[in-house]
Amino acid sequence: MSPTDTLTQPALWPLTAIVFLPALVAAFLSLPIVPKAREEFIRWTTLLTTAVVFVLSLWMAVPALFGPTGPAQFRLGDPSMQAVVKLPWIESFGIEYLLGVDGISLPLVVLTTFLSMLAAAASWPISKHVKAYSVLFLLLVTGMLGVFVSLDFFLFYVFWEVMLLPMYFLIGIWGGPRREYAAIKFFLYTLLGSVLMLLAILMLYFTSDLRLLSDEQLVASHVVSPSLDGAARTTALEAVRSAGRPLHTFNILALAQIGQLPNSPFAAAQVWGMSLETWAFLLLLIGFVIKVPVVPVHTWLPDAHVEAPTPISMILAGVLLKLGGYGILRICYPICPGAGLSLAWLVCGLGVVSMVYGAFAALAQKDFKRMVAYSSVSHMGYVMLGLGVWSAVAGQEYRWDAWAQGVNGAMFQMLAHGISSAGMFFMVGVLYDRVHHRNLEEFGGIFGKMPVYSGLAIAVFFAGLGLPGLCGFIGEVLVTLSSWNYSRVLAAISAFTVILTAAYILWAIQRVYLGAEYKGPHGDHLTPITPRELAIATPLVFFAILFGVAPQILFNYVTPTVNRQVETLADWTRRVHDAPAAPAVAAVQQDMAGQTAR
Amino acid sequence: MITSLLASAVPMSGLLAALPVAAVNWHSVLFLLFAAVACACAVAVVLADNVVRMAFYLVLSLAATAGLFFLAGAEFVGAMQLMIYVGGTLVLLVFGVMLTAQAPFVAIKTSTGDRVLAGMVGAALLAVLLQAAFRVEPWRRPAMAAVAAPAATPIGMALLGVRVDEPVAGAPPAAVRSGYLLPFEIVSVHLLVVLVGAAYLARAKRRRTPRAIDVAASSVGPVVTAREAARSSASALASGGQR
Amino acid sequence: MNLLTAGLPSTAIPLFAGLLDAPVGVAHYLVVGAILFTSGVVCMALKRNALGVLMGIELVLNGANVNFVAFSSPYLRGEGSASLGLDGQLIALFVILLAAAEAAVALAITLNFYNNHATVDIDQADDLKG
Amino acid sequence: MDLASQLPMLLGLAWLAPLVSFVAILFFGPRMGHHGKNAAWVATAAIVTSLGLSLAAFGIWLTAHPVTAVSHDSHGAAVDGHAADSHDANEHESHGNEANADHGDHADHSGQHAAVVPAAYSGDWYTLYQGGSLRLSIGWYIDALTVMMFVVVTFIATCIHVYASGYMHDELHDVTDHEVHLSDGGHLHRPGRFPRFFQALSLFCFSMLGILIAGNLAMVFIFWELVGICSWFLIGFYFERKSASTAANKAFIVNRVGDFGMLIGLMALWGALGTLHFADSPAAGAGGQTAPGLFSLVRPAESGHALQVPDGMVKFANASGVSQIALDNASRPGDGANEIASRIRDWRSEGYGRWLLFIAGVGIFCGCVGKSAQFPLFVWLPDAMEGPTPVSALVHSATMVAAGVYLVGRFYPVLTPDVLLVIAVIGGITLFIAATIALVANDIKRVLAYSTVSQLGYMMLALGVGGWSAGLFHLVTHAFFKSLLFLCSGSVIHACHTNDMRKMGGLARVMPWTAGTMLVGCLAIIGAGIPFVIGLSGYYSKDAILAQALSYSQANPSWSILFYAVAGGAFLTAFYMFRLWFMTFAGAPRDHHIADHAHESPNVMVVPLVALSVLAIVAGWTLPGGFGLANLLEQARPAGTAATMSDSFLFGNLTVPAEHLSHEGAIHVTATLTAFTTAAAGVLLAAMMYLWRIISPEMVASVFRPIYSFLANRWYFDELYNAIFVRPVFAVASLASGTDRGVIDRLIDGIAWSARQLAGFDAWIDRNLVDGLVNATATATWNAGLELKKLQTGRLRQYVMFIVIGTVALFVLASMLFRAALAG
Repeated sequence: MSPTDTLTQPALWPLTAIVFLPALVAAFLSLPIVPKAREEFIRWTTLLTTAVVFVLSLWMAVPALFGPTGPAQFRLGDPSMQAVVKLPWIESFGIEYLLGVDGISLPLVVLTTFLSMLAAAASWPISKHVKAYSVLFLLLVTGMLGVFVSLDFFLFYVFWEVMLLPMYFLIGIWGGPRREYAAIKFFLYTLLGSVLMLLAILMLYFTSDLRLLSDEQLVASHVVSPSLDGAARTTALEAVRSAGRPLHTFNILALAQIGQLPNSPFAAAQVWGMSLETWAFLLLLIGFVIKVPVVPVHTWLPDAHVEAPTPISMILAGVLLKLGGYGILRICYPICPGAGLSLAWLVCGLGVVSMVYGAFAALAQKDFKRMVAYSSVSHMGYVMLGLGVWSAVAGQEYRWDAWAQGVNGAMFQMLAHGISSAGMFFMVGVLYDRVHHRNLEEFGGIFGKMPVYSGLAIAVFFAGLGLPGLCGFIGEVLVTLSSWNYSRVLAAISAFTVILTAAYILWAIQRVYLGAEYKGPHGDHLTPITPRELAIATPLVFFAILFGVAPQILFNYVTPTVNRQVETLADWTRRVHDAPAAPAVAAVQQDMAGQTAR
Repeated sequence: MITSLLASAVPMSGLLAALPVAAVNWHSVLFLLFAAVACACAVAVVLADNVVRMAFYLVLSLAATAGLFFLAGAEFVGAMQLMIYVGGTLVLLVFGVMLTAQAPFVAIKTSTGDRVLAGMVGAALLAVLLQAAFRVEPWRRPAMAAVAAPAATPIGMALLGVRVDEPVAGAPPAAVRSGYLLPFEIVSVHLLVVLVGAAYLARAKRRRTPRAIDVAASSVGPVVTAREAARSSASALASGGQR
Repeated sequence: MNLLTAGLPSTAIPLFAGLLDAPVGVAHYLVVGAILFTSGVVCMALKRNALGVLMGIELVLNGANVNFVAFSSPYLRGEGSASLGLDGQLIALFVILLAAAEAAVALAITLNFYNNHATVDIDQADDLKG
Repeated sequence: MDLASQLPMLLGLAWLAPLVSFVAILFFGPRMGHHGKNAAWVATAAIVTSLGLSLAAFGIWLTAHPVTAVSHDSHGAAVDGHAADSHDANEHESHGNEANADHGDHADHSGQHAAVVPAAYSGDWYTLYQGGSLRLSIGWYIDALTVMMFVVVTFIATCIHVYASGYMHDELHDVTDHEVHLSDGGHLHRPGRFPRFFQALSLFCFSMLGILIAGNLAMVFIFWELVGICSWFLIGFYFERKSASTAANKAFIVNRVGDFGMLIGLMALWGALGTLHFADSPAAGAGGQTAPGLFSLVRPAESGHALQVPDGMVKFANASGVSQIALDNASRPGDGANEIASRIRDWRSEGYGRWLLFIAGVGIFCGCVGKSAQFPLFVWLPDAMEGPTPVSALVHSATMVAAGVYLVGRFYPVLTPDVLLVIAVIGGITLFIAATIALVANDIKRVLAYSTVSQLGYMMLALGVGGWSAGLFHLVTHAFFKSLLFLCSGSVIHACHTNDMRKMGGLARVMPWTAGTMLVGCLAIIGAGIPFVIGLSGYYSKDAILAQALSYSQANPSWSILFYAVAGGAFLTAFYMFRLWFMTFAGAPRDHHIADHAHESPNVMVVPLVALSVLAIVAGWTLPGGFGLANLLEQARPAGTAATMSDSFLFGNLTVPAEHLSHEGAIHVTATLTAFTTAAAGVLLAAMMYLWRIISPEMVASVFRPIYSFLANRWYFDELYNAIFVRPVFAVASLASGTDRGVIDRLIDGIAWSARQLAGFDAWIDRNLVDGLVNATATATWNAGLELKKLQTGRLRQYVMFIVIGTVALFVLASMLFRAALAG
């Protein structure tokens, strides 16, 4: 048995369980044997399920907590894809049940499970159709986790859609007064995105050809499972080699390998005067940035947030927005490096624009939740900027570390924003549950009435403000610093944004928490924070501080993978993009092969 | 019957033969006579307004037709014509006439427009029929001699299922073409059904409101006898129908 | 012949002349039948009295009968020419029977109608009006 | 003796002690005695601990690096002295100061001051981010300056903690805030927040000490922000007051504006050099080779610590040339790197990267402008007086505002003459504007606030004109007497319950201690002293600044305005300080009600006053044998900054004269006399106007009405900024959100609407055309039926007619069509 063999198969269960356990429980809850009336039971089941999933993901991510390391658990410092599950699904199209986690996806998975647990706890006040709510909620969790762990493009798309629908209903049924409008808006936006994405997926699929890859690449991208050894592997490779017609694939890793070939078919194929690579990149980018979201396709976000119930807002801001960034990082850049390099200005530009625009818009909001939503737009702008800064170019002697810093910063920003924005939305929700309005002008003096809550809330908002010692700071400063090497102007603008951020957050804090007295209705309902709320808010604040003080905890996971991807792409820039075209190609190709092999 | 008539005509022919007149074909003459009567009476039926007269003309027409049958050599049919029609149907009709012969109904006028229209239509129809009638193949002198003596026997046998009129050569008499036994039975049953039906239809029903005819009767003074007859007959028929 | 046709130019109306001086044939009967039939029909169409209509029917049937008999008679047809023979007479016989039956039924109907409507004017009997 | 490991440990502990007390008070504050009374003792104990540790470190330092008189001939010896010490430091710290060693011998063979390398110890505690060769870490950089500032800050903080535990006693019980008017007309009643105050105070001390010990700019930036947020907490302590929370926001946001510039400076350094460490540090990769820090990058040992544009910046600035070479040998990266390395010298001589260095310097200075309330961004400091007085004393005299000056001093080696000029000019403008405003302010704390701004302008100017030690010297002395002044004013306010000097007067009688100590403070700040003999601490630092300014203006005649600014500033300072003192303590009480209720403050407040006043007097003295702040500072002088530096880039030909030149006789004498005369004149004028009433201030005000109102309104800076920054920002903000609602959403909704219209049209087609056709057929059939129904007259005779006609027609038809058949 080769070590990889013991690696692959046992991994089948942890990942599968993490992804599908919520769906199973949802199916159970949806059975008629579960009476609608027993709402407490349903709530507890949901909470327990999410908790179990969270523990499972922790078990994978932090083996140290659970005694001896199992084969399916995550090995820190290993940049490659781990705990890979590979089963044939629809063989006629080469679609596989291919799951795996690496330094990029694992933290996001843990974040998702963590936030969904808190959101489940935050769902207690929801008393309308509790059963249906819980079922949809769990389905949503499955969808999100599936997107993060699926390595097969088709599977990815399926989970993407699975995630979309429950969200639509959760907003549309349990939302505020204008919920239908918001839900439809959300749905149309994201549907448009996923349609374009599907288009790109098919383009790539039908252009891809596994036969272009070297043996090492085939194994590295799990087309031929590394668990196979000796004869089995050679036969599997032979099957690929001897194929008479092009072997299309949905395997994301393989697509990335193909896209980075010197003779990449994606770059070669021309569609309406642009390379297919460019088209695919653009379509995918649109699909993902709608989720991120960036200006000008962001307007679904404020409405969705304002209308959605608190826990859904937490999930929406904490996890769903990250899917966009994750997609760009995991799919757009590796698969379409050429387009990524030539369109980096677009990604960065979008990031900076939404950074500034979101901050300005947040400054003008009267609605507390809307303000927080726009702050999300602004913060996710940092993510876009960090992902985009392709500064490993000739002028920088192909130094990739500044770019890697940007991408690392973007990843950190995603995770940090997951915590801080979820926290902010929860804090808004706590107030809303009491006074049933969100008008910033009508608050004030909350600190005097709810000191503990206000302390936690201010801490969370400072995390959003990007205060050092809190999680918001690291990501922002890394991204900002790295952006200088890509573009002076963008860097300056992004640095300018810190002023606006401070302005709108401090102003909101002043209007809501400070001041002499509460000016709005239902002042007598401003009771101190309940233990349940405290139990939700405390972990958020704790992690906000922890990641702010010791960001290495996250970087230990993120950096190896990100650095390797960035390094690979930097090498690609030098060897393929800037290479003196004809003579070097062959050498380059075998260089690439060798390098991916190592 | 016609044969006896012909026989009685022989001395007359001898008597007439003395006259300086070309020999008359009596067959034609009789035919013309009967035909004329039949047609004339038929037209009269049409033209007449009084129902009683119509009935009378009809009788004549039917009788003349029977005569034509005799001339055509269908004595049995002719006889049946006389018996059933003139004897049966006409009685029936007359009954009907009497039962319904009230003053307002005896002569119901038809509008002139109807008359004209009917006339035109009838003319058209007649034209069609006539030009069809003249399409039959040209005339031939019938060989009187070849005609066997007329007898009712064949028809009776035929109705019993035996055809004696068309013997098949070389075949025993039993093996001749099947006759009209079955139709005969059917017809008889049919007649029965018809009678029952007629009785059923014509039976008197109990009425809540006084019959309109009594009201009419009070207004209509005369013709008491007719009314009595009508009433009695109606009740008789009804009772018969019920019984 | 002279007597009968004295006043007539021999070629005045060939058909009529033919009818007179030719021996009686099927056509003669057919003409009679046609006249009966037509007058029957006209009678039906003209009479408002139910009984009148009934009589018209009888006439029509007679017209038909005349034809049957004519076609079946051996006298009127030259040898070799097809003849219904006995069948014709039998059919005529049936027709007569049916006519009788029909008359009975029709009369019953008439009486019924008369009882209900106190009239025999068939123009009043438009219950079947669409 | 192992300095390299002991100093970080001691100072690190001194740094963390306040954090501990912060956490403790955060969680257990309310449970610390009655209303958390003991929180004060926890915080004080913590800060006393760090004072002790700092003093211990100070002692260790002194034993390792004895302070000797800095005379220009004996200087070399001192150099060798601590060069040797840092040698044995290096044995323990792999990265230590490589520079020291070769600077040591550098110093030997060319006995220049340029070659002097300060003894400094640096290292990292732990790493925040490490990617490739880039590393952001929390570390230390300890030299004489650090140690000294630690002592100063912890000492002042201690005094203020003690003082505050008395001053804040109101917070021990429920408070009625008379400045807050509720909607029901009443005043706000709230529980006291005694522990919260000390909690914030501790956090503040932690952040401030973090800036002091920071080993790299990233860490400086981190604690920079933390200091900002602490001041937000402290200024907004009475957050029920709108004015207080607004002032807090203003302070933080204005500081953020400065940080925006600082971020750009950081980016310029980080992007081009890939490091933010001051000193050399172990490189990312293992193998123990060191990655050069900022100082040795900008002033490499090879070039005798002369300022030069570092290679990274040259390459960065000439990206096109680099990419050309890189592209040419894309397949052979090694050759490309070599060729680029060989070309750098030429590129540098062509002037590539000077802009970057300038931007870096100015950017970092922008941060200091915000923090130290320099000219464009000084508006927040006066408003910050909304906070409790001890906060004003600590935050806005000794520490937070000092951080900017400290950073400039720390970052000094990287600053080019042009940047220094910018700093000097900004300082000059600041000190003048602030002083003029202080002339007419009537709020006692605001006068002090503006004097602080003005003094900070002094320091900046001093640093800008090359007076590195002069500026930092003044920073230290000013820390003492300004905190003294603030505490005195606090004591006065505590007694009078008002800030308005016009209601005071004649308080000297009722509160002698306060009056006396405050007089000391005033004398110190104006630099009083007997020329060439002895003086209060301010005397020495002011003299040094004037002297350096004078020598700078001699070196660059076109910028001699700076000297006049300093001289005029000295006059104004003297005037408004004594105006304050006279109005407050001298003469007859203006408001007897206040004067009668006034009383001397409790001892817990007086004792710190006395302690501080003593230091305010002696802080500047140099003991026989050379021990004194000035010489101590000299130990920390960055390598190469002792030499005269000249350059011509943006502002023409600039020469930054070496500081020791200002100690030359002629300059020194002129400066001293100028200082004395201007100060004396100022005091005299103040006395004439406010003590002897020879000149009526009202008369003066009315004569110079426009000027007076202009100054009284603080040059309309708030209005100006409101008009050109705040309003536009909000306009853009509402525009942005308006765009969302009005344009983008409108567009989306429009698309949806048109889609629905299309669908509706489609449905209409279905309903009316398709269905319509079917229905029409049905209707037609129906109507036809109705028409045909009329045919069913039920008239028997008509039926007969029809039959007949039909028959006839049939016959005719048949006879026409099938004539042939019939004929046959």
